[in-house]
Amino acid sequence: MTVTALLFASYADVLGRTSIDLTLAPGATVADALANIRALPGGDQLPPQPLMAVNLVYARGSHALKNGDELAVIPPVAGG
Amino acid sequence: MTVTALLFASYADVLGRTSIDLTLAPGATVADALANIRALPGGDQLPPQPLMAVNLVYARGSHALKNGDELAVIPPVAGG
Amino acid sequence: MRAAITTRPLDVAALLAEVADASCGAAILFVGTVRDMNDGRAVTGIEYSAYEAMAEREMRAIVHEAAEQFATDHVVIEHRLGALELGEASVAIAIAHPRRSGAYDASRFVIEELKRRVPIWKREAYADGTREWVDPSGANRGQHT
Amino acid sequence: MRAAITTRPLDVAALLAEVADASCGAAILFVGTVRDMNDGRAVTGIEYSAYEAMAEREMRAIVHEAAEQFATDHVVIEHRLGALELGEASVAIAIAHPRRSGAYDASRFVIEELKRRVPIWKREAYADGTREWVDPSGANRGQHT
Repeated sequence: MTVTALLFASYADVLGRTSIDLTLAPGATVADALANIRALPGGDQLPPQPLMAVNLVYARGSHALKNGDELAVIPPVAGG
Repeated sequence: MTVTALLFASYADVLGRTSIDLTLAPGATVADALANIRALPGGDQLPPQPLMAVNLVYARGSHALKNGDELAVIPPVAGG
Repeated sequence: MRAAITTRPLDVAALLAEVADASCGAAILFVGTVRDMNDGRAVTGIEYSAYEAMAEREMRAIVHEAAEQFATDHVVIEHRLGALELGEASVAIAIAHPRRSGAYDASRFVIEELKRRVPIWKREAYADGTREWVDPSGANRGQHT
Repeated sequence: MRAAITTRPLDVAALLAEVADASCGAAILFVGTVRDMNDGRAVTGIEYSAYEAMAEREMRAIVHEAAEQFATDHVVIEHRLGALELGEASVAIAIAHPRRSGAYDASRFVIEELKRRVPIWKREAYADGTREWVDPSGANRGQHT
């Protein structure tokens, strides 16, 4: 299945891109997707457990992904 | 000595006036002045210990008045 | 730092602009307005009056106390007097502060002190045609009609 | 109730007017602005960016939570994105409430939740020409340059 991963702010900087199309095995979780992202150049600069969201909602690493999901890796937020 | 007493809001209503010139003995206190006001028609409707001020500053009953002081009897405040 | 009594409508946006400063990351504007209900009675308007010289003196004292206690010079209060209609602003307090916690704390301090000690009074007009001096202390409730 | 992301300058007085209601005796406007100093460094401007769809969703959720928790429908948030100069408003929160304690508590709730969970980021520009992503958590301090 295919999942789109979005990167923002400092995380987009370290990976040099703002989105990645990931091809994952059926049943893959948010943590699995993160491991794939971490294997990319610059991915080792992500913190061990960044905030993640699936389809605009914060999600845990154990969350099972579905084909077409929008995954986001969320740097420390700094609004206001 | 002479002291001007100012009345406001509900206290002006019960005494039917907004200021009173009081003639007091030398050494008279705020409490003495209040007793004079309370003896006027309607003065018995003032509470036992209203807030008082002398020359724009809150004052106790024991405060000694001076000739020309501006005394004020202050109803419960309701600003804001 | 400024405190003023006025009979004109309050320009609350101007107060916020007055306290704005590049050293401050937070600004808070508190606006007190005339409510259509009080203690279950339908209110049609409020008339504010004051011992003006003392009220301005106390308001200035509160501004200075807030500035010292919360470490900001950017504090302004205006209070309106006269006959106000529903929804009109009776008081506005603008604070700017380097940090938001200081801005909230200073704003709350100013309004609580203003309500506690500034000699201002209000007479509410009710839908049934009566008017009554408001006594927030409740000490003389029912005495002033 | 409303929450919005915008790239235009915030019209904070309009937000206050938007929440005004005759049933409310208190209105509070919180404005976050760009400070000229942060952590001892001279700041010359801030660039805000966001995961816009999720940020608006979280802001709407916060507005609804505040409305339920503090019993008022009169809650509006706007957050600006893009390059902001010193003193410009990045966020504005307007609350009207029947009573001032509810207005203060709701306002504080909204800004704290916004800072805790809305996916918005800021990159400060400093007087020495450098830029840095701000990490209020401090977890990655020094990592992002």
